[in-house]
Amino acid sequence: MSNIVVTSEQPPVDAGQRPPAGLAAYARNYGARVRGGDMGALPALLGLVVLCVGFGIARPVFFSATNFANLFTQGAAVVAIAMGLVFVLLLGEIDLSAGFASGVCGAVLAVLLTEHHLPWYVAVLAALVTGVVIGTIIGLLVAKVGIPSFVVTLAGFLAFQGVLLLLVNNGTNISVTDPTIKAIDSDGQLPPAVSWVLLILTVVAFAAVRLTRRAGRIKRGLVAEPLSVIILRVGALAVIGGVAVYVLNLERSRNPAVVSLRGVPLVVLILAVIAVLWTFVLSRTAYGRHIYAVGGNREAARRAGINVDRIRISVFVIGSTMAAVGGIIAVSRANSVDPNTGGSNVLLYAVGAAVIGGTSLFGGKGRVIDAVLGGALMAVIENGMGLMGVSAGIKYAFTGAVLLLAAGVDALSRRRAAAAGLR
Amino acid sequence: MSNIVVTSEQPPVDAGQRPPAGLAAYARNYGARVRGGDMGALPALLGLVVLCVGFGIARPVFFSATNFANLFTQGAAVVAIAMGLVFVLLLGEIDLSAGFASGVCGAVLAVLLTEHHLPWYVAVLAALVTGVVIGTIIGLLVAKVGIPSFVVTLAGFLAFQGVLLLLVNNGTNISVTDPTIKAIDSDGQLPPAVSWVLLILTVVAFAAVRLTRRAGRIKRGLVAEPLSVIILRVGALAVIGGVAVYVLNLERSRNPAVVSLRGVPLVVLILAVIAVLWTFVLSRTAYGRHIYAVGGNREAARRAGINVDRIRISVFVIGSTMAAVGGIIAVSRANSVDPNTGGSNVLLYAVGAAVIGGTSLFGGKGRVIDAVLGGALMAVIENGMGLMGVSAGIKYAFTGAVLLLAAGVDALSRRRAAAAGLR
Amino acid sequence: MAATPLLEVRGINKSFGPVQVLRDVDFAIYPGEVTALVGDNGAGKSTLVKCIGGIHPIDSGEYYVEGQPVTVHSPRDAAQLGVEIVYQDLALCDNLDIVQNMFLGRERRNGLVLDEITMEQLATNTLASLSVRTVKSVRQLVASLSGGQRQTVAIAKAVLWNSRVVILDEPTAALGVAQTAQVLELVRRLADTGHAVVLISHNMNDVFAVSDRIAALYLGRMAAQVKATDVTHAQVVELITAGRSGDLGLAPTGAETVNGVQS
Amino acid sequence: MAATPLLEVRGINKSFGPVQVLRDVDFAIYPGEVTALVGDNGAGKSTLVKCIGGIHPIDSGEYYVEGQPVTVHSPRDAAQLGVEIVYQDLALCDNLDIVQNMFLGRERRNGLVLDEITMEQLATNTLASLSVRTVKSVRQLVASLSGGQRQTVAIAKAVLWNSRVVILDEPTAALGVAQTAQVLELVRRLADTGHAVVLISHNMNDVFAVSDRIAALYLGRMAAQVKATDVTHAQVVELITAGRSGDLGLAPTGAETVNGVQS
Amino acid sequence: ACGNSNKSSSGNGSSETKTPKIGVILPDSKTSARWETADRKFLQQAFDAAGVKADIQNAQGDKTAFQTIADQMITNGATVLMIVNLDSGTGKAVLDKAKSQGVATIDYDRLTLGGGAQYYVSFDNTKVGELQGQGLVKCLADKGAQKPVVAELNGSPTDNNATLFKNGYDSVLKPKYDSGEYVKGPDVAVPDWDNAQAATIFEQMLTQKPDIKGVLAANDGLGNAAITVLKKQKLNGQVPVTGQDATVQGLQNILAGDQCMTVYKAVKKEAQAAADLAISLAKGQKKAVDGKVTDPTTKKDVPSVLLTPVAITKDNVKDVVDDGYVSAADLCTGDFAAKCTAAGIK
Ligand SMILES: Nc1ncnc2c1ncn2[C@@H]1O[C@H](COP(=O)(O)OP(=O)(O)OP(=O)(O)O)[C@@H](O)[C@H]1O
Ligand SMILES: Nc1ncnc2c1ncn2[C@@H]1O[C@H](COP(=O)(O)OP(=O)(O)OP(=O)(O)O)[C@@H](O)[C@H]1O
Ligand SMILES: [Mg+2]
Ligand SMILES: [Mg+2]
Repeated sequence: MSNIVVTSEQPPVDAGQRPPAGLAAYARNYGARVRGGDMGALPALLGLVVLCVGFGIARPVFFSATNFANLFTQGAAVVAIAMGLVFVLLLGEIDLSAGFASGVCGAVLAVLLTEHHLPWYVAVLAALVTGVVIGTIIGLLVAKVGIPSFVVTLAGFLAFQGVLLLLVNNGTNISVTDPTIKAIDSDGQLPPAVSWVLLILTVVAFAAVRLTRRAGRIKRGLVAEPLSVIILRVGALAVIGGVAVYVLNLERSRNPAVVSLRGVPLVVLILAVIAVLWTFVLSRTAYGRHIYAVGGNREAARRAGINVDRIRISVFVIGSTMAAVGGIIAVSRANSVDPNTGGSNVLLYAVGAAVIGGTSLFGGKGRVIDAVLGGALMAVIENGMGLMGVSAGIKYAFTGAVLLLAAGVDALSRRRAAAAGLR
Repeated sequence: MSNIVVTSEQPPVDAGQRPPAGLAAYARNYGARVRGGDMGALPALLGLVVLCVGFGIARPVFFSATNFANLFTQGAAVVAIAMGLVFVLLLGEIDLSAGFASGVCGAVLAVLLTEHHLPWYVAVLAALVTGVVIGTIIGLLVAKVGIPSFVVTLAGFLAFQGVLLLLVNNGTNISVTDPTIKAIDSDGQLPPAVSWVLLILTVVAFAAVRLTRRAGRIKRGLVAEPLSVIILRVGALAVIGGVAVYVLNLERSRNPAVVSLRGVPLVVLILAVIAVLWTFVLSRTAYGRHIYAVGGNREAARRAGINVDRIRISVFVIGSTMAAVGGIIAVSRANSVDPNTGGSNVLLYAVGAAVIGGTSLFGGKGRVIDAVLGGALMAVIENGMGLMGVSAGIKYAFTGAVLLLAAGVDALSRRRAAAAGLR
Repeated sequence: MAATPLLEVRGINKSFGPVQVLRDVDFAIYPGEVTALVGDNGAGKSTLVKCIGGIHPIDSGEYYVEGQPVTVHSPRDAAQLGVEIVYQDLALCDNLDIVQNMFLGRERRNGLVLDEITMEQLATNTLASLSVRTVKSVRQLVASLSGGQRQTVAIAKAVLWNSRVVILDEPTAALGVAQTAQVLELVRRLADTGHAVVLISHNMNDVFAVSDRIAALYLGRMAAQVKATDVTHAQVVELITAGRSGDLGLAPTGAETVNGVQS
Repeated sequence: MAATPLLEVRGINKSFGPVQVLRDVDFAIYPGEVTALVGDNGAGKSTLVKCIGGIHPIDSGEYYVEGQPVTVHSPRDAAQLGVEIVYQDLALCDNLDIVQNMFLGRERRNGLVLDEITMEQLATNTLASLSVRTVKSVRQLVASLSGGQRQTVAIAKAVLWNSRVVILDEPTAALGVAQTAQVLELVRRLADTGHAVVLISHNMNDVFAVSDRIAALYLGRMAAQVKATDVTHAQVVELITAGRSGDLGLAPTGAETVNGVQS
Repeated sequence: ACGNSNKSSSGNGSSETKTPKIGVILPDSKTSARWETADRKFLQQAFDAAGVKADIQNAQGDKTAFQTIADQMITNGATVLMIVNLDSGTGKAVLDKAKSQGVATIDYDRLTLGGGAQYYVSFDNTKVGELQGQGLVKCLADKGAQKPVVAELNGSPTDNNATLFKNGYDSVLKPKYDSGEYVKGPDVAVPDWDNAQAATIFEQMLTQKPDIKGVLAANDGLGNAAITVLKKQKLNGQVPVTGQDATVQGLQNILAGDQCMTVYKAVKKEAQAAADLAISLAKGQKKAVDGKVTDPTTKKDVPSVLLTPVAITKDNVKDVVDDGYVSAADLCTGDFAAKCTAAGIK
């Protein structure tokens, strides 16, 4: 391939600049990067910690095992929708219909389960397919017809609201009693032993991936992560995961004789698998690379021969499918669907989660973990405010202020980045 | 100034390419521009006409004088908010708080009027000042602290919802009985004679401005509009304005003995004045020019010595102040405030109005008239759907579909622009 | 040299709205040759190249590859015909790093997974061969590169693929002395190994140093396409600025109005 | 010529994150002179100019105008000191037309209202004086301009203001033969009327044709600032590529690592 | 636009006497299922039976839309306007406009304060709240709860009816709190009556105050949200939960023993009464009614038809089915068939 040009006798660009192999030097380099403003997820994490400490002081029960489990189950639907929105936002598009699309998919699930008595896996599949269809239609209208995504999805926002109303027969609640569906985000737990096994497998797999990559790079003479850094990363994963699993495996039931509430909520496993999957897609496959390219510079991507229309359609499909996942989770949690499922502030919270996590509304910048972190932030605010038990007006005003505070921590710590010329 | 460089003996760039002075040639040139995709407001107008004809066929009463007047009063609040949002969108920012900001300002108005018994002008002023303050705070947080406007205004969206609740005492609503306030968008009409005088003054002023500009350009040897085109423009304004005033001056009351309903609704005059003002600011002042520059390329604007922060803050001030205007109109129309004032779909409709009109969410492209046209489109959909009398679910779904249709007309007619390489 | 051109366009017309930018342009590129495309600012060189590359749809005209008529609707079509172009407005993704940009649209993979290691190594070698010494790391975002570094990345990206036709739109405009020499050498080497190369440049020295054939555009029309050995420096400059030189170039009529808005 | 420089920076340091791009750079510009700033791709020329223009905040260093220390935090500060710069990455607003871009930030007004007529006329004349013949209308959006046309607009914008200091970062990179000649002539004329002019260019012929003084950057350090008459073409090329030439330039130690990530 | 206008203005005058046409504006479909599923159906049936043209629309909780619909109905030539206001302010604006156009008006279900409608037909909303409070008291007594902590899940803070419900049940519960018989637990309003938010809110209530022994939920949806959370701790059935609206879900929860009571409002009767009045108004007659309600702002009496809500517990679920409000087929699905039989529902 590059036989033409590789005729030079100069050394490769990196030669002589191989970074140091020691942990100390690596840490120093990382420190310089952070001081220079390249902080990744640090500010969002910082905001999260500040909030947790604040709520923990105001309401000590915030730090209980029960509340820890609540956090996951309460935030799950928004996180799922936000993960899908990251893909849409990466292209600089928007999906205002995601909230009600999740409602429609949830209603499809509920109707098939209760009115048509289909098995749960058929209903779940149908809900997901509904999401795919919705996404395809939106994508086609945006990419092929050329209507701005804001307008298409605003129309979708209205239309799906209507469809949802029609599906639930103009306002009745449809109860869902299927035990599998209810397990998803209502009462399903992993047995404690299984959680430990899964955690260990995850940590081992993570370590293996990192070490193999390192070995490959060293073999080809490329810069590689120092071993100590890998150990540190793996260790951090093991410790954080271990603590979380340990706490979630504590008995949370008020009445252990009647019912035992122990173990990692099922929805955590589901979201973790999805998050890993999408992270893999975005960072390790050509498709993911192309999403970033189209979002960063659509014309450059087109000139590079990327099928831009296909990418644009696909992100809406992913967005709506993840909305369907969010809808399924919401139905599971509420054990029912009503015309408000996916309504109210679900959409704004989901977009907000992605954006607070660091995803840009202008495209080209964002990661799946952003949605998870931002979603966690939103969930903590909601959860903490719930514990405070204040009146609705004060709660709204306070939630806004807390959100601003969390975002302000982020913004202020990123200002140095701008000062250093990196944006 | 340019003494250094103007030493060349070459003719000016335009020499020898002066476009023809005749109307026919001008029309041909315009035709070529339209075929080439540079269509301005044409597609939005086309969508509007398609919708009106459709509703008019389905419900002939759509074309009655009463309904024509309804259209204006129904759409006024959204148009006012949308006009302010155009400024925010021109910078590529967003203001999610505009809806509830309008509610808060409306509540301030109502509280001062009913609980503190202040005269209407003080209350209106206070509402506007509230808008200015809100805009300044948002602007400072965005421009100086550096939090993305989506997050700041999402926080505002929540917080103002709370403030509004607190202002109206957690759920009661406040009735407004002040006759001046009620006149704004409820029962105020211009006397028919006054409307005619104002229309004539407007047409004369418009003609004078165009002719003076033409004379100035011809004197300096620059390309100028042909006289025939100016006559055509002035004529069009006179005819359209004349028909509108004539229709609005017809008796609309079903019971003329009890109450006479004739004349141009007051809110039309208010909005027209505001629209002309903002159009002037955007297109004829240095400040307006700088808004476009910052929206088009923030770095280029900064390098040109524009105080970018000040511009960014100012658009949020304009946005929130126009939200206050919208709030005052909404209060006038509803004769009251309640915790939902400015809620529901007000925000999405306002942003949708601006975007459908042709304003870009990415900044740098948009006009005040876009908000008016887009707002008219939204008002026609809402008004027409009201005449159809369908059930809730179907109405939502249908509204979405109609919105899509109107936007689709626009998108399809703009596709040629893309094909011709102009975007 | 070769009788049939590797790529040829005939009678290309292209307008942007009311402005006609290309007018009945014929242009042929031969394998094993460097064809220089010259012309004044705004003559239409970049537009012609973008039409060949499928960036702009053409209004009318024919497109042949190895004598066979083809249609090109998008950059993907052009790439499939083996045409690789470095555009003047480089079009790199600022949010991606150098390696990611260089392999964009043609990533190396191991199964599903991107083969980052191979790509990084290839990118490093290619850049080194273009005399780039100041790039700190091939994992740097292109947003942080200097003007010349960006241009080098774009050139490296294009030559990585060994395409049959390589078109370079003002590739050396931002390059330093050494880098310019490297690129010109590369251009010659590409032609000598049988590729068809087009070089757009305003620098007459560079043009005469490497090109076999010179095509001059004047106000959207092809003034002349001649062997480089048949013309002098001064003649080419005359073709560029006036559209003709002696018996070469456009007929003297109407040259002043071809490109304006017709009344 | 003049003893005190019109503008001078001393000991400028500038890092982007962990990468140090400028290292203790001293640079002086004199009225009535053209100072050429040369250096390899990525040497830091544009970064230095951006620091002078207030685009990038400097990490440390001093800034003097007419011998007086000043602080420059933003492009507005620089403009107020009479420094006008054409940046390499031109930074025009694509959504504005040529006239609007040329007068951006310094619009002519009649009271509150923009004086479009005067601006249009001035823009037309200025462009004409720069040999631009292919621009159809000064009311065209700059998005639709060719590479060279954009560059001309940027240059015209800068010279319209008659500032004391004019800095041009590779102004002729995309220009045709005639336009390049016009710009070089303009540069000379500016200096001859007492302005201080800085010209960044990779073209040694141009550099020697117009400049009085030559400053060479090498890997972020100022290798030498000398009279143009005191050095030869070859010496300057050596300064650019190796950082020293004979007794001119940097001390031989450590030149290879100054710009890298320090371990 | 000008061509039609004189026709419409002259045509309107005659249409008042010629073709009676009734416009009905319902408030929303999300806070309660009744508007679209029950009221619309029963009203339409009544109008159809009388052979009167009617236009029934829903404002979807948006008061701008509410006013627009009213404008459009008047434009369309309605002679009687029947509204369920979203708030008294817009309600009054609509009624004023209608009156000025010679359109007769009826307040349906909610009284428009200061509006001066010809008739008012409703259930007593404060009474609904009282029934809920009494129901909870009874269920707590049945469970033999000592000093129970009672949590309140109120309706939307923006819904005036929610305030009326709360006034009702607080009038029952407050004395118990004051006497120390009950302990006041968390008391939070659920925005938009949103069930999903209600679940989170209640979950956090339970986390904060694990010993909650009774839940006053303002309607069946909120009640179900609380029950879902209680189920996780297997506390369902042990902690009584109230409701309102006699929805299928609510009744099923009652049959399952998870919900202690709901409030049934015989919508069919209300709709029939309102329709009768509207039809007579449309025909230009003024019908006499027995009741009256005093408008607190104007101190004037509004002729009224007031219906009484009924508390539903496991014992009288049957009545709701017998009334035709909920069909046995909808209610007695799957596991509930047996429970239906036990409750005497066929
Ligand atoms: N998208 C567009 N819309 C309208 N006019 C355009 C567009 N693109 C190019 N033009 C016009 O077409 C003409 C040719 O442009 P082109 O970029 O092809 O010139 P060029 O020969 O490459 O010039 P340069 O040497 O300056 O790069 C110019 O006058 C330019 O203004
Ligand atoms: N924002 C940035 N972040 C990180 N590195 C940067 C940034 N801007 C420039 N650099 C680096 O600084 C160095 C100097 O860049 P600069 O643009 O000043 O070079 P230059 O001398 O102008 O080169 P050229 O002749 O190619 O224009 C380059 O190595 C570049 O990669
Ligand atoms: Mg070009
Ligand atoms: Mg540079």
